[in-house]
Amino acid sequence: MIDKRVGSVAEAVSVIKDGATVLIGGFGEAGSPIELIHALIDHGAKNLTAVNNNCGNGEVGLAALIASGQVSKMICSYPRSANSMVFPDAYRSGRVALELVPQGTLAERLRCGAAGIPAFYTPTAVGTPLAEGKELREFDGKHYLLERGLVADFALIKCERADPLGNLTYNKTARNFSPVMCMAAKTTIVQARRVVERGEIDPEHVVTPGIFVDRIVEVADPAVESELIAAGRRYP
Amino acid sequence: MIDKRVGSVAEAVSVIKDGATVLIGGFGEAGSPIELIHALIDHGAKNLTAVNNNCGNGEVGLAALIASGQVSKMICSYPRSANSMVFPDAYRSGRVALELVPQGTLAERLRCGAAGIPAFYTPTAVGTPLAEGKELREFDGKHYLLERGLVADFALIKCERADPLGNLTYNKTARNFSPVMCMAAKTTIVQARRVVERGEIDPEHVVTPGIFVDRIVEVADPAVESELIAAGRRYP
Amino acid sequence: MSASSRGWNRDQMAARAAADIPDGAYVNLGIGIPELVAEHVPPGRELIYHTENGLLGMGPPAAADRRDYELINAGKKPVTAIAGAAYFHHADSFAMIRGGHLDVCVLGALQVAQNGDLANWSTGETGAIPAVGGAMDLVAGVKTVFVITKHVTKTGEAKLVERCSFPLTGQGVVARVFTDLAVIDVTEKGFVLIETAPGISAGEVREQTAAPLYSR
Amino acid sequence: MSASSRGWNRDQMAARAAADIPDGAYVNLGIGIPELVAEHVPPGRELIYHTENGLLGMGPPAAADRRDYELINAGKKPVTAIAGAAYFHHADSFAMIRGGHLDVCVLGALQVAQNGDLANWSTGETGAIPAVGGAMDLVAGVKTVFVITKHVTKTGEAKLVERCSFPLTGQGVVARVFTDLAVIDVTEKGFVLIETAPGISAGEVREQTAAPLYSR
Repeated sequence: MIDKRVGSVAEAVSVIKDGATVLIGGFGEAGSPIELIHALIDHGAKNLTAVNNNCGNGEVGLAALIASGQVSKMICSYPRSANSMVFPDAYRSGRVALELVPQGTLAERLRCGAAGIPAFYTPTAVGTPLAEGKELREFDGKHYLLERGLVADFALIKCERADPLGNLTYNKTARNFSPVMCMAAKTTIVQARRVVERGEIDPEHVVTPGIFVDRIVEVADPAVESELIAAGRRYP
Repeated sequence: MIDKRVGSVAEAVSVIKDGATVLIGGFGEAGSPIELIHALIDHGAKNLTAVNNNCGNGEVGLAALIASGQVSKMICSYPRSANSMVFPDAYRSGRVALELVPQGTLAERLRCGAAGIPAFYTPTAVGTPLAEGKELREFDGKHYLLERGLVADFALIKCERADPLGNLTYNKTARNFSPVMCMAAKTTIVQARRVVERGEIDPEHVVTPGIFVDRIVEVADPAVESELIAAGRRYP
Repeated sequence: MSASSRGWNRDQMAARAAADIPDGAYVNLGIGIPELVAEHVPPGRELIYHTENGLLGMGPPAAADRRDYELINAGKKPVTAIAGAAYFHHADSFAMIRGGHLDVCVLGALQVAQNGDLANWSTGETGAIPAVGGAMDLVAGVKTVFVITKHVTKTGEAKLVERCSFPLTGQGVVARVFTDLAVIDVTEKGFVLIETAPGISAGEVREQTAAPLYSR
Repeated sequence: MSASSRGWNRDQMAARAAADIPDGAYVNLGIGIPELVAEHVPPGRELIYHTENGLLGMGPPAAADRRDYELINAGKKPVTAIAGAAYFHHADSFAMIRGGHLDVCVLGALQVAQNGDLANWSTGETGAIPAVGGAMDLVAGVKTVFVITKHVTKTGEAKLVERCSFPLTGQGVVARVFTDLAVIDVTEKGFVLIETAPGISAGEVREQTAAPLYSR
């Protein structure tokens, strides 16, 4: 019987190698897989390209991963945070490169990459500085930019429920980028608030089908990023 | 309060004009909106371009719409049926034109059209007769065809449950093309097996958000195409 | 008395914009003054709010004791969901935006040009951390783009200009601007004055606008 | 005795293909003999079946009294769903296919060429109704494409050929062919004989193959 569960967050992320591209689910703190990120810090893989909508808060989770020096490049849409100087400092000092991508283009690049679409045209960013160096093409009298599909080596994902086959559900707006990131990664590593038996998730309610998931670990009581920050916590 | 319900299938389809492009949900009989199609036959709009994976069965539903002479062009992937000569006869006599599209390309053209993506590259059909006349382009050493997003004037959709805001759920594999067709049509017309109150569909279980739906009519006990055919029925 | 303490205040600007959004519209509200639009919808109208992080049918901000850090808006503030809401992933959310399914978005601005160009994501300052979020997608896809902004900057510089000096968010995208002083349309010939705030003269608006301002 | 009544029968061909699909694979089975693969999976292995009309975790055909016309497979036959199944829409289904997420598909063939070209959707006959379905997507996207086919047509013509004369489904896509006579790999040098059916000689297979057939 197929069973994608592994025993710990450490084991879950142990397959991540130096130089990997890692998609990290979440929009702000909602959906951020903090325990997997912290396990990746402990694991120590370096020279990573990280993909997330943002660049982390405080000195935990994604911000801590950047602070640890393991990230050499960020791909994101909104690398500003009211409560963290980790990315700004790393960026200004040249320790971390930034590829700035409009939020919808980032989501679509992931979805297309996952779907075997190597490139697509989008109206977003035409005539702006983010169009520089990109092919401009007219369809039916309107201008569009060519954007490339994005696939990655790994995804770190937080979900609500998972079954052993890897079927996932999410909680409210913690869903955000996670379903397309599961699709766009060669190896998708998931922390689930609850791992349930086969058949417990109604097939009509599955958001991410198991084919897009590789490794599952239960983290029943995940940390809340804003609470960690309010408590002045940092990782490690 | 927003309420997208209309009183009858006749009223629901009354907005469809001659020359319109009409997406019709369903894969074979699963998800086929028979009552809406029959209402469209009664309504009589002509010179339609119809989009469906197939071309209908027997002499009811989509096959009946083709037989009625209202369809001048079909866009589909698999216009063969074990039990219907309606499309083959219409096609061979030149009454109906055919644009044959690989099934996954058809689904993706609808999804991209709906998402504001005017064109995308796909590996499907490279080197085949269906590549004729299409731009071929290389990305990372592999060849792809340029395909265009597809948007339509109307969609006729069958769903399981709908609320007055147009949130929809489907039943099993009757889901198929319907969610992307709802997205790709300017006006989406839905027959629901059950119309429920606001809030009765869990926001986590909504498959088609209401923004993609315009007109809803309850058809509590829809006809089953294979049963109609077995009974020798035809429409009108 | 400066123009900014006369004219419309933040709530009045939001209310004036809300008045121009039709019943039943699907709406995305930007961070800041645009968020206030939801509090000023005229009686008898229902708008459905979209937040690009994956919720259609967003309700009011969450009460302090009912906050859920997994139910937030694009500004990352705890919100609520109405009966009849739907959650979806980011690619579907931006399909709604880019595909022209949203009727109206209301955004803030650094500058609006007379040709409808909008600059609202970067002052192009060196050393600043560039951050665009979903702004470029919204202006590229939403059917009607409204802007709410003070008419001039804190230092008195015009925000309605002949040509944006800041990096663009989108070209020719703005339909109507709601400022503390006036309502102004962007038309083929340029800015057109639609309405002034009580006690504000057309001449005063013209003075604060760094581009020709035509009468209707 | 003709070759076709010797060699492997339909079930044996399917079983031979099933033996080459690893445990845990995500698999799409074409209509006809490929469907039989599911009945011959070796003990201890679990395969997850995808049907392109929107179901992962397809179970066996539905019993006559439990048929649901809204739960069908790509061949439009009533099927079942396993515990742990998932339904999804067509664009997501073909994202699985085109994006390389399926491990194996097993298809029928009209012709397979020595360079891996596959023709299985049309004989190019004039007047025939062209119908392609999902075949071109499957061969373009699935990681490993297996073909199950009789070695020759009913009229004795070779189906394994130097170059397909029928319209292609895809170029250079077939990895391995399971026929009634043999298992044959498509390699850089061409067809390579992997195994023959009991009582079938390599020479006999070569005779029925219209292209060079190399030994391993």
